[in-house]
Parts: sequence; structure tokens; C-alpha cells
Amino acid sequence: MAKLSYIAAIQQALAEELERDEDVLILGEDVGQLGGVFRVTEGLQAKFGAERVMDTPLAEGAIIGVALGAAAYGLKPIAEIQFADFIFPAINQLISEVARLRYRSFGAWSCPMVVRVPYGGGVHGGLYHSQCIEQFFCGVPGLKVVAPATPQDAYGLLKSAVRAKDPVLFLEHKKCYRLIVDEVVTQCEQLVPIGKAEVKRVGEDITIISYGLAMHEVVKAAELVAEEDISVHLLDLRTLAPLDRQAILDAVAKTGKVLIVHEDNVTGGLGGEIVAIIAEEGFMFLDAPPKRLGGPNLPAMPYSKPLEEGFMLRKEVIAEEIRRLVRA
Amino acid sequence: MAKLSYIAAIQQALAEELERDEDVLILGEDVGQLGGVFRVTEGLQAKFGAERVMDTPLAEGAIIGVALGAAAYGLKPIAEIQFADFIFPAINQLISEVARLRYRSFGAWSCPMVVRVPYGGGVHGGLYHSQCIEQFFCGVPGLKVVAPATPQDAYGLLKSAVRAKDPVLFLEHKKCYRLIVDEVVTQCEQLVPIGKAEVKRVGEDITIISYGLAMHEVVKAAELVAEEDISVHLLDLRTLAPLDRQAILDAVAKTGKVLIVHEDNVTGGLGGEIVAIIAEEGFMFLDAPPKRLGGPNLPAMPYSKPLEEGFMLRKEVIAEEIRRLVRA
Amino acid sequence: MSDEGLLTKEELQQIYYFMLLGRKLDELVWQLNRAGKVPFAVSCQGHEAAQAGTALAFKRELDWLCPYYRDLVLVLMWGQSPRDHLLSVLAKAEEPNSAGRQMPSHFGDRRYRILSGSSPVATQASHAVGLAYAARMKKSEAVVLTSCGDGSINQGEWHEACNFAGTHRLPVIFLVENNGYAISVPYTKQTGGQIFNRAIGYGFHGVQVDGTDPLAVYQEMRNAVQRARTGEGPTLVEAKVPRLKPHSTDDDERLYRGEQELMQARELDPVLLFKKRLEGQGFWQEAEEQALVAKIQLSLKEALNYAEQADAPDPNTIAKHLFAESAAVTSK
Amino acid sequence: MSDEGLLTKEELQQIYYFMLLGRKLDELVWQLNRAGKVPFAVSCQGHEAAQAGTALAFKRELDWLCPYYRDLVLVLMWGQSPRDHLLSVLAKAEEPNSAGRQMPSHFGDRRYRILSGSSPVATQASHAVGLAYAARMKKSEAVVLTSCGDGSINQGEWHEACNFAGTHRLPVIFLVENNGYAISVPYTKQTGGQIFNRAIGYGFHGVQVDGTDPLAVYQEMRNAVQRARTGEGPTLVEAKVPRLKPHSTDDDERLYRGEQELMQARELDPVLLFKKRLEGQGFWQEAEEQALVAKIQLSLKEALNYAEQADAPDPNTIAKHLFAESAAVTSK
Ligand SMILES: Cc1ncc(C[n+]2csc(CCOP(=O)(O)OP(=O)(O)O)c2C)c(N)n1
Ligand SMILES: Cc1ncc(C[n+]2csc(CCOP(=O)(O)OP(=O)(O)O)c2C)c(N)n1
Ligand SMILES: [Mg+2]
Ligand SMILES: [Mg+2]
Repeated sequence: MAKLSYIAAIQQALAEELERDEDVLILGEDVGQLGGVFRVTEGLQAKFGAERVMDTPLAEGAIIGVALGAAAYGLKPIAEIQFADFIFPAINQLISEVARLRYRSFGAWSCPMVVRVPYGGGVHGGLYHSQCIEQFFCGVPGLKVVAPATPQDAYGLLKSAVRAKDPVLFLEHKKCYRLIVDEVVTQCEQLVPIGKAEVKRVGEDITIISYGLAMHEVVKAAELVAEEDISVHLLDLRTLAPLDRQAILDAVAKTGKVLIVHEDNVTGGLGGEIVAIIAEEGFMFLDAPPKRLGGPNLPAMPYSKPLEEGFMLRKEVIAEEIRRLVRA
Repeated sequence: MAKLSYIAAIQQALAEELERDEDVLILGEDVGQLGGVFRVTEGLQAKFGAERVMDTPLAEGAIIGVALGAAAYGLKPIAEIQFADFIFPAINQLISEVARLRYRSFGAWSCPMVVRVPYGGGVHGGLYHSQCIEQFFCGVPGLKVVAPATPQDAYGLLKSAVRAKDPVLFLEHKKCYRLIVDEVVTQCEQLVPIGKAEVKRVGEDITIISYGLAMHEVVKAAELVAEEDISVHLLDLRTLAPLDRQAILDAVAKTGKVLIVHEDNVTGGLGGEIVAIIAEEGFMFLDAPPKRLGGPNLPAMPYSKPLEEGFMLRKEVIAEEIRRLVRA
Repeated sequence: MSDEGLLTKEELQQIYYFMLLGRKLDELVWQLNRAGKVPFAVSCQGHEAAQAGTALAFKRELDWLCPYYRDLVLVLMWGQSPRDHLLSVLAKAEEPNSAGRQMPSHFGDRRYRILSGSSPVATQASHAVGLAYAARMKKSEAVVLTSCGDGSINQGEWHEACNFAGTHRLPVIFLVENNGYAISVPYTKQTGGQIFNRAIGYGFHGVQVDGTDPLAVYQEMRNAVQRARTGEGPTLVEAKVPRLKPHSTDDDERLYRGEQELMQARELDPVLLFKKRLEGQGFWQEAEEQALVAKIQLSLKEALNYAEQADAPDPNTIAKHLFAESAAVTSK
Repeated sequence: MSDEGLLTKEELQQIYYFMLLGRKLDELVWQLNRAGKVPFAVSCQGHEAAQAGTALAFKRELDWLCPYYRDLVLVLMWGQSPRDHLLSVLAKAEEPNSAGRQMPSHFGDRRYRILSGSSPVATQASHAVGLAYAARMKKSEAVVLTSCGDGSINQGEWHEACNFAGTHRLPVIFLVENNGYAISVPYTKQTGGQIFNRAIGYGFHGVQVDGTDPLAVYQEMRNAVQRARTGEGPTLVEAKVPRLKPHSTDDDERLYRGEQELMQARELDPVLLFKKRLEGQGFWQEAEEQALVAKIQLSLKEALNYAEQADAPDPNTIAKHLFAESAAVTSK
């Protein structure tokens, strides 16, 4: 067991998968010689060659389209979109092609690929290097969307994603890369399964459902309110599509109160779907209205520091909402 | 007052706006000489010239980008995306540029434009000529999304959209074009305001929230159950973003039971957001779990008739759900 | 160009056979549409020579195809049967492209390395590039052909694919079937410059060819395939063809094409032109023609019979093959 | 090419002034970054001559600009001040591009017809085309300039814009500042073919020019502007420039550029080269240089002073200007 940062865990998983299966290849902008603008793929080109770890032209549509072609041939492409904000030129390929190849061919073709996407804010990225983009993909049938919060989950989910038979959008929170460091069991075949949420903290008074960087802020908020004898039950979704409905309903049943916390905009964010599932299927568990906490309904995070801070969710705000809900 | 089809109402609104303001221009694939593949713009090029009613190259990204430039110059572009399914090549322009120009320039620039988008199924369109695409845009701050169900609303909302100071995505249900015919007050300045839902049927037993073609199916279902003495309160959203929260809550308060019906996939569709608003803000009005009814979570409508029929919402299914909810 | 030496008589007759087969099959589909039996169809009419000349230049038991909706003759030569196509236009469960999920002419067939395509135009171009990249990486000799119409090249995706292929000198060939229209929009309102010239900007070979002449097309394609197979990179082939039918069965082309223009187009009918040429060279006779037409008509009748009796998709299969695990996805 | 006749001594000095101003301002910004006062910056260093030669060819009180993040000299010549730029790198409330909402060098200024841009590369190209279309429709004589880097031309959006402009022969000029890299990816792994050759495929004029030579650039741009202004359509100008700094302050270019290559790039420093040339022609003396540098440094110091003291954006304004009605959008 080693202490690894979130980014190191991802890198390790990539290296192991490249080693394990010679049909795995990585493609994206700057992923080769530079090792990616975040250095996730550092050293991989030197080790596995420029054919399997390839710098592509600056064209996200082609990155995904080429990956589809390679997958159809029988390879296992891992594509990197440099920043989530730049996934839109590729969204036609992702939605119209990648997500639909198996369905539209009645299973004759398939498209096993991983699309790695650094996303999220709090990194002085401004309007176009900070966005959450999960809302555009979680409702797309045929795609699975994964968003680990911890190094272990990042490692285990990435390995599962590479071995999956269908496309997986793998969301890596940029701010977690070096901030989150933890023990990780590596070199193991104990993969983290796609589609399973995990209770990250057991509690009695209120259930919080979260994922990604926001999950860590929730943990801090839970520690704040623990001093006031409020105990938080925390579910980390880990997979955003398909949602682990059973885990969501079980978590809500545990406390009867639920708060959903994510960095993405409230309106349009995944919280709406989660609340809807709870309201439809877990109405009898609820003893108070469910509540969403998320980014303001604005076009991503402004660049200037005070504006960015005004945008990001802080543990104090989460703690305040917890108190309000528990006392209501 | 004249009887107009949904498509004729749209055509009339376009003609009137072109007449009223010489800065209005129409651009899109086949909109000129042919009058559009659905004939929405029929006759407009002959009347207003090829400069103001222009056939563009087959490039949706450019259509929207060029419209943005024209809007920044001071014109009022009305862009047509031939089928909603083909909006994805333009989504980068719509989300990153059009929706954000005003915000990112702190109001120095703006982007008043209308993007007309024929959408929806039931027209033998198969996987790529049938899609609902509202889920990709209703959570995008800076965009307004409108989806009229009736000729009058189509007429009045389109005129409002052309005069709006900000971008409006105008969703026209293809199946409504010739199916829905009704009395329309035209040549009037009584525009239908963007952002306002409308009660289309007053009732006591259950509230249904819907929009677009599905709204008409709900009306039929309401007529079915009326014979069983179930009375349906029907809210037609008309504007999908921003949602008319007050109207939604009022409608729910009216009956305490709510069913949301749309053609788009259940998971990821707008129903999630609506249920979340109701659960968060109208919990006390509810005397039963809210419920969503929508398309199956599949990548759009298959082509073959039995499959398409299996996909589309039918009034019998809606009626059955109404009975279930009312009797629960 | 003299036809001699380039192809044998048998090969010439094979080209003609597939052109005629495509034409008759296409005509049948349009009849079915007019009879109300098929809700929608597109057409290959006018494009037959370009496609037949193209296909002949490939190793069709090895090479890959990412076609578009007009490529009936291409997919017939790559291996699909008229029955496959009729099953597809009738949206029957056993049609090989999509089991009735897609509109007709959205070809895809694993048996013949025809990658499934969609409706948004030009997305197949980068798929072809990815196949070519993978083939090279796996040391295969395979070459990949992808095609689209003259309007579709103006999509950003086509550009991205061409540049990717040019940068990596991949074994892929971009065929553009230029019929002068994208639905109603004529070339002059659609495309700046000449299509084949776009190749220069991507650093590979580009050529324009008379797409009504299957031999001219074959010759350029053969060169292109050779370049691709020997590591010399991609080629762009622009084949100029007439569009002999409206854009689709939904289209009314008289709204944008005058009678005279339509007549001119019909004079460029590649099937008639090639038949005359074969006759002129003594390679084809009226008796052969009649025998062939009869044979084709008979086989089409049988295929249609079969297709009409085949089952429509079972609505209960609607959720199948969304994912590998085929979990039942229900509309709840 | 002889410099005489092309431009007056004053114009030559004006070019040099803006090149030097851009350089010194850029250096200052990087110092601020290294001092921890500015979290992020990009650079114009190496691109100054291409931009100055370009700007001079336009009617900057009439023409429009859709620039990209390296275009500091362009926007200075179009009207922005060093103070504007320093306010922007410090993300102050009154910075004109975005009031601190965007990263620095995301230029936009209504006063000078510089249309606000974003980060996803190449989206500005079609905006420029739309401006040009609107200008022509409103019978304006305005010409539109849009620029981007050599990697960015491989985005589909750039292609779509070029084709649209070519088809409609619009008064728009596409400047590509080719510095041989897109972050770490060198030209050879990025671009098939030669950039200026892409123009042929869109049916307009394309030219490659030495972007370290402001006069060569000016001359080609002057021709391009004239073509645009007289209805002869777009031009693509590829200016070859060295990249004298890492991609951004976040980048470590030693990971992908050797010391020797960096030295070679420095030998192409356009500011030094142009200074020498002016000196050689007797248009510039060391004393003038010292006076100008002192003047620039003083003005930059004042501007910096002002900018540092200016207010940061008020977090309460975060929801302003989402829509015209400016409805308070709260995070509920
Ligand atoms: C992205 C996209 N936009 C629009 C359409 C609608 N559409 C289908 S075919 C077509 C014209 C294609 O013209 P061209 O490429 O010349 O091919 P042709 O049909 O003439 O062979 C259009 C606009 C589409 N399928 N995809
Ligand atoms: C669509 C998109 N993808 C990726 C990026 C990240 N990115 C920013 S600049 C850049 C390289 C641009 O290179 P080039 O066009 O040559 O311009 P240069 O910086 O060299 O002047 C990349 C990949 C982006 N901004 N937009
Ligand atoms: Mg065509
Ligand atoms: Mg560059």
C-alpha cells in the first residue's frame, strides 16, 4: 500500500493498463512528449512509444472520431480531452457516434473506449478552464460517466473503464490532482466497479449525496457539524451514469433528510435527476424536503479571485445548510 | 382571427418580423430557394431577397458562429438548424459563445438571435431525425429555451424571441407542424412572453406538467379519464428555460398530485429539474410522490414502425398513469 | 484513355453488372416508396459509375469501408446483397445494418468491414482515419475508403479527419461524390474553391475525375490505393457525378432545378453511357443486356419476396444492445 | 524588398514603437507572474512584427478585429492601452475585456470593434465571417481581421468559417501566426501540408510571409485588405514567427524544446531584427532607443500603479449581465 496523489493513482492505472494489454493506446493533445498539460501521462510515451501514446492535432472531434475507428478495429483507445471545457467540439462524435454505435448496429459493432476529461474549478481557470460538464452526458443513453473523488477510486475505476466493453467518460477533477493524497492499493485486480456508489461516512442525522471535489468539501463540513453533534451520512456517487439508485434510496432511508451537493450549476446539474429519483421512489423515506446545493446558475467560474471564491462551494455554506435541514 | 397550422403560424411570424425590421435575417441550410426541408420559410427568399434569407453551406457550427458575428454587428439573425439532431456540431458555438457573450464581456456585447430547431419524433425519422435535445440546453445559463405546443404560442413566442435582447433556442415540434391547427390572432403586438407557462386545462384531481407534442397527448388522455370523472389540471410550460417556477408550484398546489410528461428520455430529461423544484419548494403541497413519464432511456427513436410506436408516449399510457396516481 | 489493358472484358462486365444492379434495385425501392410500402429512401442514381470504378480498385476482402447513404453500389460490391438492402428499406428485423433501427441506406456490416454510419454527415471521415491508424499499428495492409457528398465536406469534422490523416500519412482515401447539390443548395452557394484542391492544404494528393466514367475513376482509385498501401499517405478523389433523382423521396427538386438542367443531368446517366461504351467496344450486346436485366429483375423479385415476408422488429427488443450487458432498460 | 516608398520613416517608427511597447509590456507581465502577482499569462513575444505589420494595413477606426490570445500588439494598435492590459492581467473590475471574468489576453473591446473572444480556439473565425457578412449587407466598407495560431486551424470551426467566407467572397482576412507549436505539439505532428495552401481549397488567395519582417507582412496585408475592400473576397495570410516564450506561464517548454532550438528562435527575435534594420537605414539611433525605452518604462510604471490600485470585482456583481434584464441569478 502506497500513499498516492489522485493524479499519481491515475498515472499508475494508465501505465499498468498499457503494460497489460498491447491494444491499449492513449491519444490526445500534448499527451506524448510533454506528458499532458497536467502531466497525467508523463513518461508514458518514453516507455510505450509514440504510436501507443500519441500527440494528436488540436481537434477534439477528430480525437474522438479516430478513437471510435480504432475501437471498431479492435483496439482500446484512451482519449484525453485537455480540458472539459473543450469537449464541445467532440460532442457530436460522443453523442451521435460513440454512445450509439452498439445500439444502432444491434450489437454488431461496439465502441469500448475511455475518454479522460479533467474538469472542475477552483484552479484560477476562469470561464473556460473550470467547467463541470457532466450535465451534458449523464442523460445520454449508451454512455457511462464516472467521477471519482479519491485516489483509490480513480485508480480502480480507471482500470474498470479501460476493461469495459462500452464507452466510459472518465471525469477527473483538476483540483483533486495534487490536493487529494491517500493510501492506494495498486497492482491489484480488485477493480472498483462502474455503477456502484459508496458510503464514505456513516451517520444518523442527514444524508448527503455528492461526488468529485465537492465530496471533500462535504467531508470538511461534516467534521464542522460533528462538533455540534450532528452526524452526517455521506454517499459518494462515484458513477454518475448509470446512477446507483439502490444506494441512493438506501442512503436516504437511513436518515430521512437529504442534501445533494455538487459543483455544477444547480439548474441542469445532476442534482435534479437525483432528487427526482428520491421523490419518485423514496418519497416515503423523506421527512423533510430534499435540497440541492451547487454552483450558481452562471456560465462557469469567473477568473478573478473574489469572483471565483464567490462561485465555489465552501464547507461553511454546506455546514449551514446541514444545520438548517437537521433543525427544520 | 384565422385558422392556422402550427407551421403556418411560424411562417407568418417570420414574414411579419422580416417585414417589420430590416435588420432581421434568416440563415440556414435550404431555407432560401427551397423554403426549408419542412417549408417553414417558403416564399420568404422571393419576398425579402437572398441576402436576408440565405442558404448557407452545410456547416451548423458556422451557421451559429456567423449568426453571432452578425448579431454583434447589430443585426437580428434567425438561424435554422435543419433537424435538432444536427445541432451538435454547433453546440460549441451555442454554449461557449452565444450563451456567454454578454456575461463574459460584462454586458459590453450581446447576442440577440433566434435559433429555430425542428425537433421530436413520431415522424419515421429514426435515430437521427427524431431527437429531443432540450436536455442539453435547459441547464445552460445565458440561453432561453422555448417550446410552444400550439399555433398561437408558436406565433407569439417566435415574435417575442425575435425581439428579445438575448439568444433564444426556439424548439418546433416537427409532428406539430401540420397536425396542430387552431385559431390564431396574428398581426398583433400581443406577444406571448418568454418565461411564462400557461394553464391549458383546469382541473381538480391531478396536475400534469408538459410541453410540445406530448402536451397534446396529455389533452387526449385527459379527455379519456374525464369520462371516468377524473379532472386534470394541465400546465403547458411553453418556456423550458428559465422555468416558470411560480406557475409550476401553483399548479401543484392546486391538486397535490403531479405527473410530468415529456417525449425526451426520462433520465436526463427536463422532468428531473421540474420534480426537483417541486420537491424542494412545493413539498408541503404534495400528497403523493411526483412522477415522470417520458421516453425510454434509449438513444432516440428507432426507425421501424413498431419500434417507433413502442417508443412514443401514447394517451393510453398517460391515462393509465393518471388513474394510478389519482387512485393511490 | 483507351480501355484496353486497364481492365479485362470480364472486369468491365462486372462493373456494368454492379452499376445495373444498383440502378435496378434503386428503381425498385423508389417504386416501393411511390406505392406506399417504403416511407423513405435515398438514391444512388447517377453515382453508380463512380462507386463501381472505386470499389474495383480495392481488396474488398481486406479493406474497410466507411460509406454514406448514396453508396448502394459500393456496399453491393463490398458484399451486401440486394436482399440485405430490401430488408433494410422495409426496416425488417434481420436487416444487417441496424435491425431496423436506422433509416435505410445507413450502411454497416461487420461481415464485410463496412463500419456502421449515422445520419449527421461527415462523422464517418474520422472513423476511417481511426481504422487506418489501427490497421497500420497492427501491421495490417488494409486500406480504408470513406466517402461523402460535396456539401458534407464543409463540415468541420471532415476537415479534422483530413488533417489528421495528412499529418500521419495514413492509408485512407477520401472519396467525394460531387453531384453539385446538397439537397437544394447548389455548389456555388455551398463550396468555396474546388474540392480536389483541398487536398493540397492537407499535404496529400488530390484529383478530380469524371464520375460518369468508371474506368477513369478506377484508374485514379487504383493509384490512390497503391499510394495508401505503400505508405505514401491519403488521397482525395473528387468524382463529378449527376444527381438523377431528388435528394430523397421526401424532396421535390422541381422547386430548385429547372427542367433543362434535369434533362442535361439525364444525358450524363452513367449506366447508359457505360453501356454504349461497352457496346461500342464490342463487349456488350442487346441480347446480353436483356438476359442480364431479366436475371436481375428475377433476383430482385425473389429478394423482395423474402424481405416482404420477413418479420418486423419485435418491440420488446427495443432496449437490447444498449450496453454489452444488455441490461433491460425500461421506460420508467 | 526595399523599404523605401512602402512606408514613411514615421510609419516605420510607429511600427517599431508598438513592437517595443508590446514587448516591454509583455515582459512586465511575465515579471509580475514570476513575482507571484499574476497567476497566469500568455505571451506575444516573437509575434510582434507580424502583428504590427498587419495592424498598419487596416483602417483601425473602421475595421473589425477578432483576435486571439497572443495579439497584444494588434489590440494595442487597434486602440487598447497598456493600462487596459495591466488591469486585465490583474483581473480588475474596470478591465475592458471582461471586468475580470476572463483570463488575461481574452481580448474584447466595444470601443475599438474588437469582438470579445473565448478560450476554445478558432471559434472567433466564424464570428469574423458573420461581422463581414453583416457589414457588407449594411453597405459598410469595413474589413474584418481574425487571427489564430497554427494548431488552431485544425479545428473544424476554422474550416467552416473559411469555406463560408470563400463561398460568399466576404471581406475577411484570416491571419495565422505560425510559431511551429501548439503548446508542445510541433508542426510536424499537428498539420498536414502548408497552411497558406489551404486557401486554394476555399477558393481564395493564400500567402506565406516571414512574420519577423513587419514590412513583408504589411505589404501582403495591404494587398489582402485591398482585395477585401474591393469585393475580391478573403485572404489567408500565414506569418511564420518564432515563439520566444513558453506556451504560457504554466508551461515548461524545456520538456519539448532543446536548448539549441531555443537559441535559434532567439536569433529570429523580430524586435531586435527590426531595430537593426531601422538603424541600418539611418532611421533609428541608440539615443532614440534609450529615450523610447525610458518613456515606455515610465508609462508602464504609471499604468501598473494605476492598475494595482484599481478595485477587484465585487463578488456581489457575479450574476450581473447574464441577460439584458440582469435578473439577479442566485445560487439557490
Ligand atoms: C450535420 C448534418 N446537417 C444536416 C443534415 C441534413 N442533410 C442530410 S443530407 C444533406 C445534404 C448533403 O449533401 P451532399 O453532401 O452534397 O450529399 P448528396 O446528398 O448530394 O450526395 C443535408 C443537409 C445532416 N444529415 N447532417
Ligand atoms: C478547443 C480547444 N482545445 C484545446 C485548447 C487548449 N489549448 C489552448 S492553446 C492551445 C494550443 C494552440 O496552439 P496554436 O494554435 O498553434 O497557437 P499558439 O499558442 O502556438 O500561438 C491549446 C491546445 C483550447 N484552448 N481550445
Ligand atoms: Mg451533393
Ligand atoms: Mg502555434
